[in-house]
Amino acid sequence: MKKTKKKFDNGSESLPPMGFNVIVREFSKDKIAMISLAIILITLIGVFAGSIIIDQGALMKVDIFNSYASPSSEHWLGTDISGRDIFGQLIIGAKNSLLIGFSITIITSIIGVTIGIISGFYGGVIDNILMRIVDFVMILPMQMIIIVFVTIIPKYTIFSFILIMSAFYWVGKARLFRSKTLSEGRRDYVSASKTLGTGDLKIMFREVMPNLSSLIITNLTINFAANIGIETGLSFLGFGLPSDTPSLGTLIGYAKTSDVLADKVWVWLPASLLILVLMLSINYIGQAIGRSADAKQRLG
Amino acid sequence: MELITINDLKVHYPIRSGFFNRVTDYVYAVDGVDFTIERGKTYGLVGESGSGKSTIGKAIVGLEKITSGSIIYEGQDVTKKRVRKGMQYNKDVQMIFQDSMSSLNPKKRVIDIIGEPIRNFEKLSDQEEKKKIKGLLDIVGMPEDALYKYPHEFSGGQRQRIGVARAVATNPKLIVADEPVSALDLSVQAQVLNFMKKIQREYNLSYLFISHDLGVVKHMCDNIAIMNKGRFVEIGTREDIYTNPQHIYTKRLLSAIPKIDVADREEHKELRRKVEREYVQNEKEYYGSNGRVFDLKNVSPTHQVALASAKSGGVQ
Amino acid sequence: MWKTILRRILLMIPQVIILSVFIFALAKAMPGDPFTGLITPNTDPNRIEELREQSGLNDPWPEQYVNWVKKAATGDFGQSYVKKMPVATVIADKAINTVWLSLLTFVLTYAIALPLGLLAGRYQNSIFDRIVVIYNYVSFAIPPFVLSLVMLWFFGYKLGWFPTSGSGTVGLVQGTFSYAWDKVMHLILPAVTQALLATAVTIQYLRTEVIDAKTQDYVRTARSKGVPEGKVYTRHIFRNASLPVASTLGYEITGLIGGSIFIETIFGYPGMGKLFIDSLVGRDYSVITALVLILGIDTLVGTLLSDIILSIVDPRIRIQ
Amino acid sequence: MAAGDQLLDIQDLHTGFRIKDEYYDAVDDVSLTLDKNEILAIVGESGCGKSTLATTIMGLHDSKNTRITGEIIYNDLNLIDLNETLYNQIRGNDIGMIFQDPLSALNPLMRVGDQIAEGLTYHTTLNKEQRTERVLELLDQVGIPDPLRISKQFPHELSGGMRQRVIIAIAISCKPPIIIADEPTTALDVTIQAQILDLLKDLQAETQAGIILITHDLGVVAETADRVAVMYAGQIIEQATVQELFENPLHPYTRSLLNSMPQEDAVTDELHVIEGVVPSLTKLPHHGCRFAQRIPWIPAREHETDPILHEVTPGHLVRCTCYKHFHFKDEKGEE
Repeated sequence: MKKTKKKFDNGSESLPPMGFNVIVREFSKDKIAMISLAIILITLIGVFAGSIIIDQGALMKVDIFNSYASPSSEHWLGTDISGRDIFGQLIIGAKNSLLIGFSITIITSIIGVTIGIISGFYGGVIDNILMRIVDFVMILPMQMIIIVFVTIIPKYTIFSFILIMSAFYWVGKARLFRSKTLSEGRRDYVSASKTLGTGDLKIMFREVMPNLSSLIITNLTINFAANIGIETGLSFLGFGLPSDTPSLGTLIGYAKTSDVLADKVWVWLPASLLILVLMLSINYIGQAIGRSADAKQRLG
Repeated sequence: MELITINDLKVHYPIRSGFFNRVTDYVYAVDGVDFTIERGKTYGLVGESGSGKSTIGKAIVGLEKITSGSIIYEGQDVTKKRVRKGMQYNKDVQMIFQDSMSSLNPKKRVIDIIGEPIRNFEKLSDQEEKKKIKGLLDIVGMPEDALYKYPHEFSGGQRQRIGVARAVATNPKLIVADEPVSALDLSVQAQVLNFMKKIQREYNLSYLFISHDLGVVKHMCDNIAIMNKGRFVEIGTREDIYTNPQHIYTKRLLSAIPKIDVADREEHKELRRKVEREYVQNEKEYYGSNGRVFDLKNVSPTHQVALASAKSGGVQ
Repeated sequence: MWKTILRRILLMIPQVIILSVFIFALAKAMPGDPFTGLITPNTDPNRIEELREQSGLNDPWPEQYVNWVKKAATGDFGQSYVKKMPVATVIADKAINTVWLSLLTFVLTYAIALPLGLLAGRYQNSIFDRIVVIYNYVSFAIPPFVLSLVMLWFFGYKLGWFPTSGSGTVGLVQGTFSYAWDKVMHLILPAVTQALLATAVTIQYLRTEVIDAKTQDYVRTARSKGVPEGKVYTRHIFRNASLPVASTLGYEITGLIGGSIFIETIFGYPGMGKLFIDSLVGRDYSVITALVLILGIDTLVGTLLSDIILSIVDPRIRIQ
Repeated sequence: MAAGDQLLDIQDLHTGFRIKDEYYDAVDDVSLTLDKNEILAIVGESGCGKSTLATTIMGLHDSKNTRITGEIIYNDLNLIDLNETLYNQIRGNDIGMIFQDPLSALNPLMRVGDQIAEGLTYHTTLNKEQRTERVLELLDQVGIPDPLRISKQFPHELSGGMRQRVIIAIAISCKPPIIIADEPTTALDVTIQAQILDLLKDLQAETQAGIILITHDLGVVAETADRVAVMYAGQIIEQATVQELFENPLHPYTRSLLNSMPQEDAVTDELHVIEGVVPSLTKLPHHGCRFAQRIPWIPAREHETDPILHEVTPGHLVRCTCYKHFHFKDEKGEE
């Protein structure tokens, strides 16, 4: 609308802040977002309920005589090379992937957002130092280095995997939120708060951060999907979760042998589909939230 | 009664260039400015964009790091952040911003926006605080139901009034108003100016009124300083400046303001062109060798102008 | 211009140093050394120790680092533990394959992304745009290894249109048409897959940039001059909208080389990515170290390239 | 002012924007004429529809979301019926436009000279050398020193005043008989503003063009315009020659605008103010006087139900009869 582009508008049409109800309204207007949300909720409930019932020890027990059994009433989705039930691994694997993706997202977000805001707010020397560190991590071939770390770390566990991933993936966020803080900090309300006697910490996290909240949430969701992708990807290559821990990536990894890929579709296809559906849904939710944050793109 | 004294204030920004990105030069945003603000009066700071007028305002409220000079308030130099914190300087010196939309946090309700300085500088109970905020809204002519609204729900003029209410919340002695009405429509501008005058009468405030609009400045200010290239070219009372301008830059500014006087517009145009010709011809005489504005010389006890004629020197 | 580039290169030096220290430390943290591979049950431990002493492995770290850098600078990355030949030779052999793959991917990516992104932005909300948005969204969300597997399974195994592994069929004579065709056939599937994945970001960028540029004042100025609609797009909107994409070209080119681990592994394409995984499995640490270093420098060159491209296409940056 | 040389005749023009499947008229029932060698000022506060009027005349609205009715007659053509191709022959060639923000109105990636030459490629038969020559001539005409060097620079290398001169050079490149200047000096300092306005007048003296000057600054109007139309909430509420309007303003809105200006000579303590703001597009009343809600102390019976423009004296038009009964709130001693 050309009218709203006017510089000094009456303001009644200017963008309202994005609140929770704006997100709710955006979702109610967007069927696919609702479906995605439903899929995610159902998967979450199914996976976590399932993982309570399933005994991981029993599940991962090798049963050589049942190697690559086709789907049957006993093994709904058949078995893998060691005769372990695919369906059970799918449930536990999904749980692991979701939890790991979630943990990495939270850790990297806390570090990235904090460092980004501090760097952008103070500028000067602090910004220079922090950004040089970020620059350095950015030029590392991360994927390779993570893989190398995974192989050389003794007593490698889920926990160390999360830490390795988090150590590298906060930098992008720090950079993103630094630039957003820089542009946000140019707005006069930040100057106003300074002259009103508000402390720096309070300005950063109570004044500026709420104005970045929509971006933080959007970034969080899309990152969540990306991190699941990275975890399963590394597990797929064999450099992700420890081999005794079920993972969607490991299941799909069986397809690296052409025999499984071509003829034993039940081993890798369900996990692939599950990942695909999860990623699509989470991403779609993220984009819907992103749209509700941007008044120009809102559906209504 | 003296409130604030500014001595030889300088704000220089480094320009980096060259192969090693070293500081090769400076932008002399503010380059040696002295003046005094007295209690209950309004001072106009006029100049074109880039003249350094906003930088002075920001330096006074503590938003700008100064290069040298001092700002003396109650006997202390408030150019240091620590000093300002220690004496609760910003309780007494407040600011009104140009862009009302950007100066109010879009995520906060009016009650929290106006409450911010009160919470920082005074210890009031929730009830007292709310009462005080309601009182402030009333002073700027806003209804009580504004308390729980967000900035975007108001018009530009209303938002600027909220900004005014916030600035006076801690009963300050000086308010720096940086182009407070230049983003507003004419009729709304008049509303805000009226409120600013009313508040001044009630609180015995001083204003430092920064603007490029000589009409508004004339309406608001007792004393006026004209800025050019980071320095004052002329300073005096309203009458001094408007009836007896001495510096070519002041003359140019005054002659360039469009006048609501249709009958004589050809004469205005002629006058303007005359001033412009004089400026083009004699520019060198009004400025020092490197284009720097001269030091101020007294014309009368209230009126000073930066001309070389009185005595030579002044160029560093 | 040249000064800017030269300064940018000089700025890279400390980055290269930090990078090399980091990788050297990483290499030292890896188990094994060049002689681990020689050890058989009947080697004399003292003999191994002697060899280690001779090749400076017992020197203090700083000294070792300097030696390592000196050698690396001349292309000497030591011996492969597993293949018993110079690491440089091992890598060079695979690098050429990766370069071919990257080149084809690069061409395909922009051949797909440029028209889709620009036209979707121009005809926003048309059916074409909606299809592009859906395509874009799916290609953004799909994990690379899932798409690769599905592509390989479907086009390689189910339809059998393309070879399912390797970079060429053994036995064909170099220089003949069938040799070249065979090479291309091996390239197509991995390249298309990689390109499909790479288009996602570019299309999204271009589309939003075009939509954004459409509302800019200078576009209105162009219209008010009476510039025909088609020219408004080609001369004004598309040029401005392509700017951010142009600035990522550098990353893209070098990023492709490093980003092909999944593709090469799944399609069994013998490039650097696959070499990296194979070396990890075979614990061939000298190769790994060299690869990480090469790719680190490759990324650095990418950022340099991006900066240079941006300073060429954007006059506002050129000045500074 | 040469009478009778009418360039543009606008009748009953409406420009409606679609907001959620309904059209709201940002320009509502506007009728205007523009003569040769005349400066017609259109004045009003933000949101009154003056810029929309300009962009409507230029045909810059996308037909999917706007509804335009009425007539814009130029050379016996009704512009609103033209298709894109025909309109492109008018734009730039017959009507030139000058914009408010000179930085964003120029393409940051194109050399200034190329941007000026662009219009020439579509409207003239000049070859490349001739175009370059014409560009230098234009730059010289708008008072830019060293045209050759400037023509090869990019917009960000120029000062604000220089950029605005470039915009003017673009607008006059094909010698259009009509120029629309939309807030041409709002983004500039006063001294530069004076230069630009003088430049416009000088150019007009050469070309005899008719200029529509859109502004919110009454001072600019008083200094430059021949005739004035005051807009409020999409409508013209008063129209007169510039002398008549400033000496004898009739409509309450015009009077209130003039009164809220800080006066040059008298330093009054209080400025006259009419409370409230221009109602937003979606909240406009369909009938009745649009200014009525801002002057509630004037009884409803004094307003017309469907206000029309009355010709009070020849050439002086005012909408709604309420002007006859208007007084400022505090003038009557109330409150």
